[in-house]
Amino acid sequence: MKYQIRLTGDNARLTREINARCGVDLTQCYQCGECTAGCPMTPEMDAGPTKTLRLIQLGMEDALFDLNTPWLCASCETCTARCPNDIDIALVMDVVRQMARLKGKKIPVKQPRVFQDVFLKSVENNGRLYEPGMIAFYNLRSGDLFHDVGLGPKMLFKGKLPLLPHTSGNREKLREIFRKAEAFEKEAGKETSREAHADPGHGSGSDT
Amino acid sequence: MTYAYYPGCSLKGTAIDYHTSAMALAERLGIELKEMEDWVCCGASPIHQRNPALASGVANLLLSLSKGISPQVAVLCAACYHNMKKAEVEMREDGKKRSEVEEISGIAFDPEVRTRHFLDILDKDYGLNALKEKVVKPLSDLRVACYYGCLLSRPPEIAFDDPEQPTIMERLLEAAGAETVSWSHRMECCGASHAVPLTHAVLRLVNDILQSARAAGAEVIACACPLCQANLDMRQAGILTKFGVAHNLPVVYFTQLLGLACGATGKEVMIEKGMVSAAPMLRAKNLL
Amino acid sequence: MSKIGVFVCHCGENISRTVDCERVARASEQIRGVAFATDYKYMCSDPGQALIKKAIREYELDGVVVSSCSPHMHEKTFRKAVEEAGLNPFLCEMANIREHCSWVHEKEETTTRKAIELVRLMVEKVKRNVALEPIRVNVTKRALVIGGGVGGIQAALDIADGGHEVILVEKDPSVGGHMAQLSETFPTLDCSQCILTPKMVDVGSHPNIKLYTYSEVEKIEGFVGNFKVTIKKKARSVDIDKCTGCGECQLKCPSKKIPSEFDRGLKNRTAIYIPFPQAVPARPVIDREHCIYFTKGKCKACQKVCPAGAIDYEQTDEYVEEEVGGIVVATGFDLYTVGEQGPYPDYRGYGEYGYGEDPDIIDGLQFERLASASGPTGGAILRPSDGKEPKSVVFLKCIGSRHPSKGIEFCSKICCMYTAKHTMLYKHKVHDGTAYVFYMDIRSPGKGYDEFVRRAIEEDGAVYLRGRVSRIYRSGDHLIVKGADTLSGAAVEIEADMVVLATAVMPQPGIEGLFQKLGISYDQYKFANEAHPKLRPVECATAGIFLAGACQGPKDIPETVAQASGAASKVQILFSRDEMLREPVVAKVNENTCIACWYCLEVCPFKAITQKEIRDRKGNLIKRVAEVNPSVCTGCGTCAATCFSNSIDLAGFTDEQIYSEINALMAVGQDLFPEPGKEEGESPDEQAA
Amino acid sequence: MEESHGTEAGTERVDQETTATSWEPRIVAFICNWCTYTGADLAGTSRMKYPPYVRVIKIPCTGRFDPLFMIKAFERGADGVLVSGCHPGDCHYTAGNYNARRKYTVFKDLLATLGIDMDRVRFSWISASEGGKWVDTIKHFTEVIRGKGPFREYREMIDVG
Ligand SMILES: Cc1cc2nc3c(=O)[nH]c(=O)nc-3n(C[C@H](O)[C@H](O)[C@H](O)COP(=O)(O)OP(=O)(O)OC[C@H]3O[C@@H](n4cnc5c(N)ncnc54)[C@H](O)[C@@H]3O)c2cc1C
Ligand SMILES: Cc1cc2nc3c(=O)[nH]c(=O)nc-3n(C[C@H](O)[C@H](O)[C@H](O)COP(=O)(O)OP(=O)(O)OC[C@H]3O[C@@H](n4cnc5c(N)ncnc54)[C@H](O)[C@@H]3O)c2cc1C
Ligand code: SF4
Ligand code: SF4
Ligand code: SF4
Ligand code: SF4
Ligand code: SF4
Ligand code: SF4
Ligand code: SF4
Ligand code: SF4
Repeated sequence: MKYQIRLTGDNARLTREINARCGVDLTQCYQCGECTAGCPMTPEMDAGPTKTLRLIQLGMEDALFDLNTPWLCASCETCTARCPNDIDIALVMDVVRQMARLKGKKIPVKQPRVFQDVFLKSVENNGRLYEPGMIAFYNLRSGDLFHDVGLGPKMLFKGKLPLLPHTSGNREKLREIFRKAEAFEKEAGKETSREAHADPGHGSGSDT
Repeated sequence: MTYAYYPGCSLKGTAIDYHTSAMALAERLGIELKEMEDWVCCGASPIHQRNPALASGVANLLLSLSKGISPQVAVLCAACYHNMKKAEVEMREDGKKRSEVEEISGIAFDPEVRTRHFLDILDKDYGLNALKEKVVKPLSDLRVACYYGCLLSRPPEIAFDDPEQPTIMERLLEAAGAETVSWSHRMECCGASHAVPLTHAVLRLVNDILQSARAAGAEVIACACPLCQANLDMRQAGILTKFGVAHNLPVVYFTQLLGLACGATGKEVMIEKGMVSAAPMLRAKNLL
Repeated sequence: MSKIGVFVCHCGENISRTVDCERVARASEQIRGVAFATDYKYMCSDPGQALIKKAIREYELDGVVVSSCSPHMHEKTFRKAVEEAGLNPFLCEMANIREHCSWVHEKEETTTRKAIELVRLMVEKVKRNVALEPIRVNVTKRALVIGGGVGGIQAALDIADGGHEVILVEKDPSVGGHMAQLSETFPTLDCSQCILTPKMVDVGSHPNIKLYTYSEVEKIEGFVGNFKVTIKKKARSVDIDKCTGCGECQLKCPSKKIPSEFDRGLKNRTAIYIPFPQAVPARPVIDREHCIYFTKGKCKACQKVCPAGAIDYEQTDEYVEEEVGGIVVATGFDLYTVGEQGPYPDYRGYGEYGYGEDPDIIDGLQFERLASASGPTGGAILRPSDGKEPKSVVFLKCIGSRHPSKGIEFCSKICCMYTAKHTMLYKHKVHDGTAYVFYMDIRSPGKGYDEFVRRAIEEDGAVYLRGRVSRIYRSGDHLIVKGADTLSGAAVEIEADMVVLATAVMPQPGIEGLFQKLGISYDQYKFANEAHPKLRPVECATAGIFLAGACQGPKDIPETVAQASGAASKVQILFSRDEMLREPVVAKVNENTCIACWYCLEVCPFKAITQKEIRDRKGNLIKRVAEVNPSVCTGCGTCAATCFSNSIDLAGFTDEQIYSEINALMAVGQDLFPEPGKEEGESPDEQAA
Repeated sequence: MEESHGTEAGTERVDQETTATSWEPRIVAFICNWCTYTGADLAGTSRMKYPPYVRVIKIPCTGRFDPLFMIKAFERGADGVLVSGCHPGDCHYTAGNYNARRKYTVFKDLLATLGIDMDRVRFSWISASEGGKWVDTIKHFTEVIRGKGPFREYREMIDVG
């Protein structure tokens, strides 16, 4: 077996950190599998959402960041809509992706990450998405040079692809939001991680 | 009725037919969709996948652009709707989130603002009866499979119809005289956010959806999202190569069908833009 | 001037080890109003009690404070002793210097000082105690049982066999409840009808049981031992005394397309109908909503054909009054409806399963009807859509239950068992079929229960998959069930011919109306609350009302029957005496000062307070005041703490008594302020301390 | 003028109070007969230890608790008041403790305007089996009251009044 679980008092830390980041309580997941059952991407996933949540509950950080599951998640929110415990699993997937990036983890499956980057780069640059540029850039970065090239000319022919990027007058403002949000998330990441390390239990609750 | 219209990137590019047909329909119904100025991209799925706070920040910027037009923001794309509505609901209900997002975007949130999908506007504000009156060419004898995909009604907090069993598109199209089929995959995700990076997975999903629609006897799929349309339409060629199945099922926007019913020409609703053209079938039924 | 006696106990060394008992006694002597004080090694021993009795007589004491252990330990002992010496027992109080003092503090000056204070406080209270007499209440020895399921039937039979009259009220046309619908029952697989029908017949013919079917409780007044109940007998449109139950009428009735409640919609019934062949009473009723005569004014086919002339279209609802002493509530349960338009609008259905639109997605009770020999298919398992034998059946457990996002957090308790039963019944009838079960946990604690589930898996080959299902959709002839097997971590897809949902056990819709009439409390789901979950599980907090069966929470038949017998025995305990004695700690209204604001009515958890009219001799209304019914009041004191005009007080815990305790507490040791009652003379116990 | 006089006099007295080794916190506990009283009994039978400054007044149910009792207790020199009963849903009288809570919420602001320092008031739920919780509550509350010192403000105020 690739991973063994060693339970020390420290295992709840990862759950606390992710709880704090997404405002949900992952200890509520009772491993029913409903999220996995409805997820459209399970055939491609190594673990599926249920097991991903279990690894978080057990504090298995290495195993978690080894998973391709969060990167294959299509953000369809089927799981979120049906979880009997109202856990926003899609958001958990977002947060895991984000943590992997902030913590500099190796990403197990490259394409979705590259797509995310070039897409957002295109938006950040132009204010609006420039599809031909993005696709070309994606093909370059992902190493799949001829991905979907067949579709390009057809769409051009149909008048569905613009030849030049649109830009927006709010481009600068958008860039500013990108900067601030990134800084905010970094800070929040540090803070929740610190808190998760510090807080030994689940609050000492008083009933007064 | 005037709405602040946010088209989003697709509607000015790959989904120009959605934009054009919606405008044609709105004009015939007397609904004014006034485009907001200097809008930017909402970031679709990648934005919250990278950073949920960024997604909300951008959405807040977009919502603020409605100022001076109307607090009612009309949106056609499901991904845009999802991002903006989610941020809006979150900010209205959670004071802490709201101040975070306001801080990031540098813009005060206006709690009066409402993100509305065009389907919802037609159903609730305009009304089925009013729509029926505008129908000049009923879509008789046309069997449509209405496709909702994932983002239009998930999570349930942002849904404008029953989140698991929506009927809004069926009701609208039936009001225009079409026959809608009951089929199993109307709510299944087509994987559009992975259409580029994980094409192989997406082909599987699209194939299942098309198969289900055909099995139910649909002649055309109607959808309300540019990502769905592009995915279901353009991937049919790939499916033929990979699974050897030729679906040949046109995928159009609900606005195109409603536009035709209300008397717009094929050109006005850009019916010929689809990779799998709906035109021959519509022509055969005398709807073009 | 009071003459109080103080008796300080050493409790061997338990108290005297940390408290100077002698000094406590000496200090007590100094308290104003204390006529005698002493200490002794064991106050509760016979010589100790004798000492108290002797002192009462010798010093003509008019109050006693025993300074020893907790009143929960020996209050009864000492009150009895005091009574034996001719003093009213309620003039005796205890100062708890053991549990609240000697045992929890070190041997220090402060500990003894605290003990003195505790005595002083009780002395001040006892000075203001008054003699109280236990309350006597008459008992009407007839019982009302509401609900004629197996719970109500058992309770009624037990009470009736005990020699008391029983009024049994059932809202449906027949008794039997859900058990009558079941096929075979876990854990023994005996036939439900075979074991229930004899009991139903007994209920119908027992000389001590008066059966009101198709009836409901309209109004309840009174209190334990003395309830007055109004029962509404709904118009049956059939004179059941004339009717012979021949059934001719149902055969001729042209209104035939009404989904049968008993068969849960799997079969139709007529407008005039006997709900099922074994019904008790086996008499029909006309469903006026669907009767052509009542809706359109024409038909009367049943009247024409009835050989007994029993049809009576003119019948109206009838109200009867009955007096009873105790009540058993046995109104049972209903199943969570998957459909959106169920009786529980608060609970979101299962759109992802198609809201139960597909005829081949059924619930557990429908499966029971399919499997029942007397059911619509004669016991053959056939799917509703086309009557074909399903070769693959998927059972989903915990539907609605344990599903916080749908509003229900509890486990329905019976569905693990009945699902195992269903897989067995299915396998016994469809040998080449496969039963799949999606489960989250298997909850089978009970005698022979887990063995039963193991049998389903091991002998009958049911395939258990640990996970929930996210989606069901139709694909041609099949239903596709998309679930997960969390043990392997994989998503699972099954092509099913039929799907059975084990839906949550819920209370009867609208049952809170009855509970409110009864004045009993219920939980957030509207299950009735017991007085104590462990030690008083069959009683309600409201005296004289008892619970039996699934109206209190999900229960299987053995539990229902056990509780019903428990409730019956509680009723008989109540009936074993002609009158009841109750502790006189009850509230009393001062009619002179009551301003009729009715706040107390609102807060009293037991509805013990009513409005009373005061009239002069000519009958003119002078004023209205609150009145406490001492037989119902439990002495919680909420009203006393609420009344703004201080017009209501609680015997044994009066405002005066509590204020005197507060005053007394602060008088010892480090007193900063002069005593308000200084002129009364200050006690010198400070010096003593 | 008179007011300030009062304050000065009070301060003087309090100074004595706090410096004098004799000052002991005075806590009055109104506890219900069924749950907390029995819980406190359990602390005794288990021989747990806690500071001896609490004086128990038994009431049948926290529903019987009248906020005026609290005012009286402070008037008579209490430095802290504890009210304790059954856990929500466990009330022997079904809803007495809910009523107590509700009343408390209504009266809270009023008590504060009367000059009562609400930090010196504590509500808790202690069941018959929570002897340990009773001990912890008393220990903790005693510390809090020790930290705050004698409740001179209120007594001064009524002195003046
Ligand atoms: C699918 C299924 C299978 C089951 N299989 C088994 C099994 O194999 N073994 C087993 O032990 N248990 C089984 N059970 C559980 C069993 O049905 C219950 O334990 C039992 O029926 C409870 O009896 P009851 O009398 O409390 O309630 P019910 O049977 O519900 O009876 C309540 C009665 O009260 C009447 N009533 C309701 N409200 C009023 C009112 N306001 N006024 C007057 N009358 C009223 C109702 O009409 C009904 O007749 C099964 C349950 C289900 C759903
Ligand atoms: C570890 C543990 C924890 C538990 N926790 C809980 C809990 O939290 N909540 C809960 O509800 N339940 C709990 N229980 C269950 C609870 O203890 C039992 O339900 C309960 O004790 C059963 O009571 P009883 O009177 O039937 O049996 P017992 O308590 O076993 O009493 C039987 C008595 O009969 C006497 N006896 C036996 N044979 C004879 C004889 N031949 N002649 C004369 N006398 C005899 C025995 O000496 C004994 O005193 C727990 C049980 C265990 C083991
Ligand atoms: S949001 Fe992601 S994990 Fe959830 S169902 Fe969709 S693809 Fe699967
Ligand atoms: S659906 Fe919710 S509870 Fe069930 S496994 Fe997924 S996250 Fe956990
Ligand atoms: S026909 Fe008459 S006697 Fe026979 S069952 Fe019907 S009502 Fe009764
Ligand atoms: S009168 Fe009504 S109940 Fe009688 S036969 Fe006609 S429809 Fe049936
Ligand atoms: S009894 Fe079993 S099936 Fe029923 S709710 Fe409980 S765990 Fe689920
Ligand atoms: S003491 Fe309690 S039960 Fe009695 S009348 Fe007052 S509020 Fe009602
Ligand atoms: S609260 Fe007091 S004044 Fe008001 S009705 Fe009751 S007893 Fe009378
Ligand atoms: S019920 Fe409680 S608050 Fe009421 S008495 Fe109990 S113990 Fe207490």
